[in-house]
Amino acid sequence: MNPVNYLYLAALLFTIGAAGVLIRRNAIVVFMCVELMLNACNLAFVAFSRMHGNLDGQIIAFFTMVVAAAEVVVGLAIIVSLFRSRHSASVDDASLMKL
Amino acid sequence: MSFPLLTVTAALPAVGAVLTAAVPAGRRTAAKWLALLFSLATLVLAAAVFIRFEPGGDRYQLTESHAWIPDFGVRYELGVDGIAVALIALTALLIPFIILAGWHDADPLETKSSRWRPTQGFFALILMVEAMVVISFEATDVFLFYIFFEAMLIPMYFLIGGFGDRAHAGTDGAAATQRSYAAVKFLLYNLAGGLIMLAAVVGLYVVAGSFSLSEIVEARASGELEMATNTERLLFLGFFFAFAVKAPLWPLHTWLPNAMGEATAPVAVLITAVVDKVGTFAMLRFCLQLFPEASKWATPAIIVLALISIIYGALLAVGQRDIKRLIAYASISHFGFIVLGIFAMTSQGQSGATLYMVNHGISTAALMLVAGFLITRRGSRLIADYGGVQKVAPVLAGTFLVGSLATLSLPGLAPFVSEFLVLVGAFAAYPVAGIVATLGIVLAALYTLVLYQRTMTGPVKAEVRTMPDLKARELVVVAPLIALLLLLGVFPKPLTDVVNPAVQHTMNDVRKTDPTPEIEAEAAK
Amino acid sequence: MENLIALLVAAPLLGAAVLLCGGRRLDRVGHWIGTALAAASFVLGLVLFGAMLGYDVEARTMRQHLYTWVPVEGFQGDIAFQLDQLSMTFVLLITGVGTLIHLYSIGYMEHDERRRRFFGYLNLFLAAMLLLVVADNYLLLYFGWEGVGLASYLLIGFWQHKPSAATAAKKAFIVNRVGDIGLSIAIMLMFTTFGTFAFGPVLGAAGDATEGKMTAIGLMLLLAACGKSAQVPLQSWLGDAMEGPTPVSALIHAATMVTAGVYLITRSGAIFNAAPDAQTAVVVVGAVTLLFGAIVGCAKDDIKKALAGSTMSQIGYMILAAGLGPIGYAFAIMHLVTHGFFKAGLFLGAGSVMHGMNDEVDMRKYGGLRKYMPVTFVTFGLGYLAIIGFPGLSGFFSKDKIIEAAFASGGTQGWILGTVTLLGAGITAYYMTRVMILTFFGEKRWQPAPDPDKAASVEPGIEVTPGAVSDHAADASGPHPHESPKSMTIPMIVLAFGSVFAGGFFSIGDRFVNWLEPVTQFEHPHPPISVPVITGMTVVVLLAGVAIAYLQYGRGPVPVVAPRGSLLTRAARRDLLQDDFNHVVLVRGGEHLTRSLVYVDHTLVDGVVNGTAASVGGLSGRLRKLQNGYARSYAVSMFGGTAILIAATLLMRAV
Amino acid sequence: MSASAVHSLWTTVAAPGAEGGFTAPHIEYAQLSPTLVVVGAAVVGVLLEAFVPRKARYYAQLFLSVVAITAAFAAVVALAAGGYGTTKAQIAAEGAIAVDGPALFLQGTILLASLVAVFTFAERRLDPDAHGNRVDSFAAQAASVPGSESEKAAVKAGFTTTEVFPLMLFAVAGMLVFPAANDLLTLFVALEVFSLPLYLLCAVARRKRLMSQEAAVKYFLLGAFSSAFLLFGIALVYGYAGSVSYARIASVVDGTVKQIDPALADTMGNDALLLIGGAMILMGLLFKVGAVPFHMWTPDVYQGAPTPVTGFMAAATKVAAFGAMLRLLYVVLPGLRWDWRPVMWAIAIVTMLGGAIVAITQTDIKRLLAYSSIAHAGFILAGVIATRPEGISSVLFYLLAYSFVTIGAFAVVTLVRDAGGEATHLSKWAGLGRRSPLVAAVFAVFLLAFAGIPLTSGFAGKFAVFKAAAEGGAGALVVVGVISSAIAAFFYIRVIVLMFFSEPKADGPTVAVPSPLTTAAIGVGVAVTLVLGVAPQYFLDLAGQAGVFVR
Repeated sequence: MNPVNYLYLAALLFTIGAAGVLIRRNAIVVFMCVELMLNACNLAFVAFSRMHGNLDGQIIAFFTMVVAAAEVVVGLAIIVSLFRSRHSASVDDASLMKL
Repeated sequence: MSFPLLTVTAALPAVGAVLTAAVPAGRRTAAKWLALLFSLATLVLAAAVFIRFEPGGDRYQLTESHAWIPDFGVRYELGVDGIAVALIALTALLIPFIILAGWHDADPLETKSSRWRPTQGFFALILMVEAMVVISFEATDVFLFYIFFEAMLIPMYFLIGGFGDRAHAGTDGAAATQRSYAAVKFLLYNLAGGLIMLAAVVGLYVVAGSFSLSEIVEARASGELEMATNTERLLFLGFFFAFAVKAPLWPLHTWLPNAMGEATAPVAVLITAVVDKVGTFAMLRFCLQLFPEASKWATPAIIVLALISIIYGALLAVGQRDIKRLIAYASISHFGFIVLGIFAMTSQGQSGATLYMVNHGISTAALMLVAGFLITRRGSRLIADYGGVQKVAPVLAGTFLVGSLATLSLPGLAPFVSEFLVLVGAFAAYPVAGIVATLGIVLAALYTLVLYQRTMTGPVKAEVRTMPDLKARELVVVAPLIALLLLLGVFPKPLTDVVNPAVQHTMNDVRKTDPTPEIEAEAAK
Repeated sequence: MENLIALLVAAPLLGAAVLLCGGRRLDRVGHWIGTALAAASFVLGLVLFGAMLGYDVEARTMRQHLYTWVPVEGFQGDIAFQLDQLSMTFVLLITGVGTLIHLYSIGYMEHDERRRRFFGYLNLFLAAMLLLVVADNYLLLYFGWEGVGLASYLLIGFWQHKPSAATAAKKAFIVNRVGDIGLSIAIMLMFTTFGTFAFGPVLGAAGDATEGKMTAIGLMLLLAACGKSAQVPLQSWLGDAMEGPTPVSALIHAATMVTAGVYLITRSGAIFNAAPDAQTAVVVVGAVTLLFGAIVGCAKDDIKKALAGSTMSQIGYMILAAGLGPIGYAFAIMHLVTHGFFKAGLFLGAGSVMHGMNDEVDMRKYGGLRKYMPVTFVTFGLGYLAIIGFPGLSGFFSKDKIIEAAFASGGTQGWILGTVTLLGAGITAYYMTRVMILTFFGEKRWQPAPDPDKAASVEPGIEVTPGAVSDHAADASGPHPHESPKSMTIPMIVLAFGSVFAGGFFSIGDRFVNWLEPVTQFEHPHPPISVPVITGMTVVVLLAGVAIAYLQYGRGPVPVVAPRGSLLTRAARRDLLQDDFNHVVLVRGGEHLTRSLVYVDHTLVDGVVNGTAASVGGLSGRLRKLQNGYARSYAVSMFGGTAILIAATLLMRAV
Repeated sequence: MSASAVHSLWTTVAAPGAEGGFTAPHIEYAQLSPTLVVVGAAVVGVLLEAFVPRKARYYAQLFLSVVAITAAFAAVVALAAGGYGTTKAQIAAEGAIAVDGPALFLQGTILLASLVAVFTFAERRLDPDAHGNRVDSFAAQAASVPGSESEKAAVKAGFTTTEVFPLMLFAVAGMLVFPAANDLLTLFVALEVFSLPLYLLCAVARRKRLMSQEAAVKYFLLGAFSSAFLLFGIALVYGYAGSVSYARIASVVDGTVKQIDPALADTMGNDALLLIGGAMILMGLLFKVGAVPFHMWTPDVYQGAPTPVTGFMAAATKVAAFGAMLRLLYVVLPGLRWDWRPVMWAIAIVTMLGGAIVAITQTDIKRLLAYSSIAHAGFILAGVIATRPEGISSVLFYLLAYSFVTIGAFAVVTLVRDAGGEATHLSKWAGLGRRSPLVAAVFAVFLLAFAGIPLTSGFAGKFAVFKAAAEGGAGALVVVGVISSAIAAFFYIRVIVLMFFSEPKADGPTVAVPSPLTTAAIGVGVAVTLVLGVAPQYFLDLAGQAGVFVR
């Protein structure tokens, strides 16, 4: 089957993720959406790697996963500490600094 | 490599500035004397420059040239022509008087924390300005000039904003805000001008590939360097804008009254008599030499601006209530004359303009400094607060009168020669302009004499009844200036000898010759 | 011998320098130094005069070149002197009268603590005036020209504590500056036309230039002359100038400085000969001023102002004469000299009267003074007879010649000018008689008690406050007229001699005319009607004037407070409203202009810049709002930014 | 001229041998030593955290970091001296890392900046002692809730967050790799490696923890968001070129690629992939440099983060990110410059103007500096756009000059304190010049350098980029540049006016007397500012020689 469709799917997922980031208030969810975007990228990589018949894309996908995992660690650490001191994980509540 | 006289002349005050600033807080008087000493030493060097310079010789003399920033095509190139020599002499001459006149202007009112040393700062800044002004007169490399043209704004800015009249000293909040407003206005106007010029400087490098004045001028003369008409015009405008702000030319003048009004009299003199001269000087040296064609193209417009400055400045001077602002507007009018002379592009006009720069420096210094003494005594800048001073302080009044007469350029005092030359030069090239400018001399009489009448004559005001006459220190400041005014008034030859050749060079650069009289009257002598 | 010329100028200049810089230690001897140096330069003048008589007529011009004042490419202004018959005449007049008046001032200023400075100024004036007349080029002449202006400014304003004096001084200087525009433009024109502005070349080549150029130069010179010589329309300052001490009025504003205009025109004769239109203008100005001054003179009650009016009108005569060209120059100068004598004499007389009357200047408060100050009366009387042109006295000869010349100028112009000059002679007789009667005849109208409202009845605008500085500060009691000290009377007597005999002496065998002829040329006037007839008419007219005056003031008592008077009278009291015109149009208008300009400068010129600054600030404030602190809106901007980025990139490729 | 020809203007063919096929992986440890040293040190730092007793940790970590960074810098110098910056420039680590002039220059800059930053990190004299323990500007225990018992306990126990040192070392390591990355994967990894520690560092301020954490969250979320875009862009470019190696992609873009298999031919035809992908990668980098409209995190994060961290970020991140951007635009996408130049033009203009204009109305010194850093990003972009060697060297020079001014300025900010910690509100700075003229004067010098007044490094840098831009035919950009400099000058001057011409407030802040560490940081800043201002030639030469990318 034509790998191009996977690309469309990847684009779709990426857009969904981006939309989530823009729409959702909860930091955790926003972060999940970012993860979704990253996975969309992975899909794209794999698809392209298939198209070009070389393995670079798939390797990159692995790297991405590792990076994503690291991001999770850091992200959760930050978000949790924020939550503990504010008792809210809403990104909109965190707006002390403006203008 | 001979002795780098020019470098030393410029460096000495800078060194003095550093040392003065380093004087510990307690030793104010020491700082003052140190500063005075260095300014005098600089005067000696300037005199040496004046003497070493041979009017008949090369265009640029005492030249020095070292690589500095090859990547930018920048060289450390110094050299003086007659015009620069005259102006360096003026600068070096005025600074000691400025320091002497400002002897007590920066004494801290109350003892601030031990680290706060306004006095040292004041005199250090003055010397720093002197250093930068001198080197920008010496620079024959556009970039080098630009650097100091810009850098000198900073010390000036602190001088204006940091030190006010004793009367309106820092404790008075309103005056302080007034002052910092003036300082900021000064800095922003000039910085804006400078940045526009920066764009032009960059452009010049892109076009010419060099910053060396002489190289570019030669390349243009020999035709190696072609400039598209529009490029040249744009670059010219970029340069001219900065100089017009500095000069200042209408309608870019409004920073000057604020600055001179709020600054102490010596600093006001520093602004108008020394720093602003860099602007007109640069028109003569850079605008005309680098962009002769564009200069000629822009001449009509600039002449008009100059005329407006002359009349407008004079009229506003008449309308002022504040002594220092009045003098400031008078200066605007005079700068109009200078620019008129420069762009009349006749040898009388340009020689006149150069003399004018020097004479205006001296006459304004005389007038402004005496006004400063007056203001310190009474603690007010308002003309209305004075009256009948000549009865209680005849010497002060007398010197003030001489200063005023110099300002209205009475024959026998230096400014007359230059002003008349400018008028003749302008008239020869643009008769109408010449005639319009002549109206300026009536207005000059009006504002100076009105000022004198309101402050010095009439019944003695109660507040001035106890006003002391000039003290020794003040006499030492004023007397030499007046003597100089008289001397240059009847015998300007030493100056003209130096200036004329340089002017001829400039005339060649712009490929202009004086209009010839229609009848060659046979010399009957 | 030539090298003495510089000394001529240097002597009084030295005096000025010494006296002004010398300080209080010179107070005791200052006036003597001043007088001595003035006298010295008079002696020098005489020596030079003698030398000049020694030379043969054509080669009498002496030259001295000191150094080049303004050496600039193509523009050479020299400090060089030229002493020819014309200059010589002036030198003698200036130094002679000048010395006398120095002498007079010693007494007059006796009680003024600033007398030293006064003499310093007087010397300064002499120096400048001499420089003016011995200069050999127009630039140097301009130097002297402004120099006398300065001296006059300082002397008019000598009693600076009086606002009126300070104002008058300022006014004089500024009005003169207006005239100076003329002179400087004239010099520029000469420079552009001839490439030089030295007398020799310029006047030599005047004929070759286009008439237009010459007319322009001529008119500009005329403007200058108007300023210095108080001719319409620049006459307004002379009346106020009477604020100065009387010797000053005598020397500067009667005998010498005000005649500089006549000198200028005569000196530039060659230019005017080449420019008929300019000459016409000169004549017109002269004629108008002649009448203007005379009319003003009739109305003033202030003795000095009356004399000032007459000065104006007499100078009008000279200017008119000078405007007639070669037939007139010599007469102009001749009248100038005689006028120098008698007008100086008259002023000194007036001064002497004021001296005795507590500085009272209102003639209506005089009367019957002849008994009290005989010498003054006699000298003043002789001066009076001279000025009205009483046959046999100086004025008669000089004025009569001018009237002839006026008639002789030919055609309608001739008739008009002739009539005007005649009329002028009549009016002169009238107002001088009035002065004479009001002052010396009739019953005394002054009370020995100090009257409170001294200033009340005096001219509007000029309040005269005696006391403070006057030599009579001491005695507050009313006036008790007395004769003045010798130092004052002697000069008066000398001048009286001059006013009696000078004219006759000059006219015998046209001495004066022949003397000047090499410089000014001369052609005999041929009036349409025979000379005796004219003389007769003159005499008749002046008698008529005297008679009218007598009928008006001589018989009945004179009211101390001036009657309202006819419209003309009132106008004349206010200098024919010329001042009011200036005030309304120039002063008020100027004030409005400057005030509005100040406003413009603050709001418009400054406003534009501040406006831009403010608008940037506003923009900043608005853009700031975008930074609302919400991470998601930041994300939106990033997302949007990326979208635009991509779109733009694709677009770039598309186009 | 042909794309490849232009391309060869600023790239040289790598020294032979580096371009390996499927030979055994061969790592040039020597050339990679700077990065390896720092990474190693970071790992050791983690171990130290684990095993060294608490009291000793601070000193151990400080020592380790300083030694590591110095050693790395020495390595960089050695490599440069060995000619790896110029003649022996090559691509190492199987095409992953480029060792060439720009890389070494930027690494050197980053290391120096980091060294100075370490000093500011280690400063513990500014805050008053808590329970007899010297404290730095980092939380006693980042994990504990501000104001909670646990935190009080931690403070009492004299805990300190010495983790910041290893974190910083990791960040430095990432930054070292970032500008040297020679394939997109390395680029991405490096980006994350230096971003993640920074996110954490933002969160650990001792004072104003809420703001600090907020800053961290914003930075983290937006950072992750942008890196997602970057990654997707990488994916697309990979799809276009069938490879992530810069050299390969470049050749594909130029159309000078050798063997073309059908798939590649297919994707090569589809420029949309390349353009969209390139744009997205660019966006990721623009986010890091804080260019409008991707700048909005900057003010908040700069304000919230602990000031030493802000200084470090502002300086080092910009250097690394611009380095990567240069390499991307000059090595990978030169073939596309007709596409990206106009866009970058627009971005440069809005960045310069936007930063300057918004800064005018700021009231917090740290936000003010943040906006000024945005404006400066704009100026640097102007240099980037000049697609010519002068462009590269001018940007390198500007980055060098800018980073030291920035760290110095933020170091000064840490000194001005009142009861609530640093007094960053501008009104508090009124009359500082009267209280402590020296500090005020130093800060004035930095501000003037920011404003680009002659005789300061700021001017030299500004002139360099403007000159490059003008020569690159971007005269209009120069004009906009000077205009925005004029606007910018206004607010720098405002601060100077405040410090020198307005009367000190009664309850004004005090200026803490710093330890030699911060003093050194500031001193170095001033020195570099003046030296680069008065005699920049040597460094311009350096940047000039370094201005050639390896391909």
